[in-house]
Amino acid sequence: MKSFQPKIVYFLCTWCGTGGCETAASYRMSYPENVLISRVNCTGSLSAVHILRPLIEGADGVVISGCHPGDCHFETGNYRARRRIAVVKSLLETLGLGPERVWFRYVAHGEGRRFVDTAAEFNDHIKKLGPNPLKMRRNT
Amino acid sequence: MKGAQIPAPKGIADGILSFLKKGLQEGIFDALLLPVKVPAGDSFSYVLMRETDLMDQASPLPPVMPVQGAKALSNLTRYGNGAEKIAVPMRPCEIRAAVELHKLEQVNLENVFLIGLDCPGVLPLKEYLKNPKKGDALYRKALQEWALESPRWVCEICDPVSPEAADLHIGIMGAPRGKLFLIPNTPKGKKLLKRLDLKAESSLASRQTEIKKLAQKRTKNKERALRALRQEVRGPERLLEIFANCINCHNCMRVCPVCYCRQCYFDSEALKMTPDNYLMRAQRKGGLRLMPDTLLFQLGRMSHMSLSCVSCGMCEDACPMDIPVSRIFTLVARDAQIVFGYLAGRSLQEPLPQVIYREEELKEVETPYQETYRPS
Amino acid sequence: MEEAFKPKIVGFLCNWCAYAGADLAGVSRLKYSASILPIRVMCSSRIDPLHIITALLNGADGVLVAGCHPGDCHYQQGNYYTRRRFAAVKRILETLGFEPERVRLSWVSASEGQRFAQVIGDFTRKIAELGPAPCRTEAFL
Amino acid sequence: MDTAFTLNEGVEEGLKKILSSLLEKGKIQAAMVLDHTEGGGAAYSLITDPQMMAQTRPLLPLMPANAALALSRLTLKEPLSGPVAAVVRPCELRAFVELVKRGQGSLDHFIFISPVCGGVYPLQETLVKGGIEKKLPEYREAMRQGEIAVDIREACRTCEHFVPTGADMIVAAMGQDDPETHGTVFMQTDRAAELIQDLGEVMIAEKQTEGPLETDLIRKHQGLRRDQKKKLAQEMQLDQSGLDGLIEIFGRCIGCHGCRAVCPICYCELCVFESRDFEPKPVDFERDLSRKGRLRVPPDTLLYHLGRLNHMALSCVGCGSCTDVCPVDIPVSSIFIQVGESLQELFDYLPGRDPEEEVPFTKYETEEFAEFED
Repeated sequence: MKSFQPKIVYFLCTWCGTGGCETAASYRMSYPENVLISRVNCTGSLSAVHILRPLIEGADGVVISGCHPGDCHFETGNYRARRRIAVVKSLLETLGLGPERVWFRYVAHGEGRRFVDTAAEFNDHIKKLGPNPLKMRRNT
Repeated sequence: MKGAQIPAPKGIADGILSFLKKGLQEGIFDALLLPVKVPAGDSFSYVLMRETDLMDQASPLPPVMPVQGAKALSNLTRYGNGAEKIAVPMRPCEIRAAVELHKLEQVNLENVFLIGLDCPGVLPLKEYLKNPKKGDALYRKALQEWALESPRWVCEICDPVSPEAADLHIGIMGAPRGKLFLIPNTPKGKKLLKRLDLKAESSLASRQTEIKKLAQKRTKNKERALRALRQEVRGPERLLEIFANCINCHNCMRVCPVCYCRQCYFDSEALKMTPDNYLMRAQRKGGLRLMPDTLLFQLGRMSHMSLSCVSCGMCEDACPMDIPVSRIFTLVARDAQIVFGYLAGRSLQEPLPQVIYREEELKEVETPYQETYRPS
Repeated sequence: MEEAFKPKIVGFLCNWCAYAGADLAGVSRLKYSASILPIRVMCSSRIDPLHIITALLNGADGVLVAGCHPGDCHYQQGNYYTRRRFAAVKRILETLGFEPERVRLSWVSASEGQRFAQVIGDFTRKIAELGPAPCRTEAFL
Repeated sequence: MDTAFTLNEGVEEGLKKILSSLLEKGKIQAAMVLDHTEGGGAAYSLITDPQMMAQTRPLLPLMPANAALALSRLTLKEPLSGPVAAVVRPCELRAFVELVKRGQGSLDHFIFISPVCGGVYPLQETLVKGGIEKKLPEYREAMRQGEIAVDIREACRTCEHFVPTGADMIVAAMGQDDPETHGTVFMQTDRAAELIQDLGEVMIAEKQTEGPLETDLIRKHQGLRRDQKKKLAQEMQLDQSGLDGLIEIFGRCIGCHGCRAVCPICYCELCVFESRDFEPKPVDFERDLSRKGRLRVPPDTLLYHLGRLNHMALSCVGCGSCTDVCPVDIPVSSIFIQVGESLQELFDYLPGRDPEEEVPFTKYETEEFAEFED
């Protein structure tokens, strides 16, 4: 069997997460190329649908990074994001759809190392979990 | 806690209606919102009335719930309160939905008297329609014996039996023969009793015992039912099997009292793609179900409204494919509401979990970072 | 009946012909029934079937749609479309046995004050014969 | 005389083989057919993998949703870029043509394959109780005899348009010898004939035969359906309804608007009856209450149904989805079909007959309908 290359969607907030990514780039650090970055203005702007849809339509995991608590550019966006993600994870847990395929971790603008590590660690984590069973189902 | 008593010599429904009629005649209410039998006699619809000529057709506790009372109330007060003071007797789940809708600014309770009723549960709408006369007879019996044969699944496990959010609760359970309790819960309810010259002096001990008994029984049912259901729905395999018959009519969304959006995200432009997108998705899996996004709709709706789900069962009643929608929503909603220590419709004072936050909470949602992580 | 029945007729009148015709009737001091509740629209083709049905279900005893004579439409062809739509509404009411006599389409030009008064009188008489619309008092609409 | 081909096997199996070999040869990008689902029913699927054709059920007598909705969803944004075959029933094809007239899709690059339709079973009866497979032998026998299958939906039983119009390929599921062992397919267009050309070696022998409509069996079936329709009209006596009759029929409506949601003609993203215009304000309620003393809440139930009749009955193809989806068993389609046909007769219009034919409300004659003027 060919080694499993997961497809990972990484949501980064414009102000911190993306900054972490830029910092990593300026230090020439690298992260797995199968991690697809998607920038959102704030993690608080993510709806549950943004997390569920990739999981149904082909992603093996979704990871979300925004500002640390108290640092949100919009003051409270990351607190709200945390509550929303809690709902999605509870839903995935109840229905046995793999809540472990969704990660939420703060990454500040200067934390290039933390960004790269998160991408790599999540990638390894998903590799261990194997392909997302939902994504290959035709009947969705 | 004490309650007042009103006479109901000719049965429960008659007692409730006489009380409402009196309130109307004395000018305490300007109008009533009541379920009334439709002319064909095969169902019920909410009627807002100032005249009392349809009163004999009215039924405060009909055997079915064709329209969620909170939805009717929302239709009435979404654009603010009129000058009319409206009395609305509703079942516990309808009261809870009204409370949620009030928080979502889709119901205005200012000029509304929410009157709670004890509810033995209702029959599945489709079963009732097969033989309305039989359903009526079954329910008459249920109102006397306070036990309903084959109610809906959600009714059997409904354990918030006596909602505290209603201004006034009409207690049927535990009331002496030929009487009903009136239990004021809010200042509005207390004022109402005062205007009617009724004093809350009767002890409610007998009622509390019965309520406790019923609540315990239903809680037990609930635990058992949810435990079984949890096994039945776990995993993509079984979940897809359950939703496989979904035909995307979105009836569940439109009858849901909590889904108030005029234009649902899942009916919007957001999910309409180019043919190439659909082809690409089909090629990835060998085939793509059309209409697409069936599971996304269900999961998305769960994540959007499960925190406010009151388990009223409307979605399942309206599903033409008999998908156990309300069961799955009940299960998911319970788990989600537990995360925030929230119970939908319990209290007007409890803010919606999605509009507030605490700085220190939900650590389990975050994945801790280990400085020492090295890729394997 | 306690009181004599006074029909209520909703009249959708086009700005350029029917409404001007009504105006002329007034200026000429022609007397016509006060049963009509005129609503001015820019063209009779502005009238969606829904306007007619809504009026009927909300208790109008009759609905009149009046516009320019065929060929005279201020917007060239509006009234031709009106006629088709009106035909459809009326046919639906016929098929459902839902009192098609309560809707009427008439052409009245700006110079036909006399005709306007006559159309109103005529229609009012007919509606009076039919009696009040049942929708006036029906609760279960 | 049409060009027809005899298959070496039944119509459904043959069709599956044709489609899978078209997919294999890359002559079509995908095929849209009814696919078996986990729940024991069927759903339309866009199939790209030829292997997967084997498990599909192109001719299963079931309509989980009118296929026009799926076809419209597929081509709403832009036309297809390459050929896609779609196996759809005659009413579904006509509904899609109506949608295309309204700019809700495109016919480009579609190859429409349509059966002579024996009708479908109600969704409730079959899917829910899982009885569809059991019904199949009975259904096939009825098709062979040109009879109306027992228990098919009322909309189907009374439908006279069961021979497809506008299809590229007609599958003679009725009207030719042995649809179960030696099926016949008719090529109606050059592009269909061209497409099928190299498939000879798989299962096809060419023959010249009379068209699918002109056999005695089809004529007999037409007669049976016409009788059923007359019988229904007599039973319902719709023109005797009046206000009371309409309230009797629609009184138990719960306002779910499912009939609109599944109607292939009702394409509006936001229906006017769900819009702000139709949300009463407190002053409206107070006005109506002082006028009538009591009123239904939510109001406008009858207005919704009458309004929808006005908006779409002229294009109603009689697919019966609205009745299927109604949770309170209102015979929506029986009413819409009767009203629709009366309108269609008035305008001499058959919805979906021809993509070039304009919807009657978008054109006019200067001399017409004088009988509606007073």
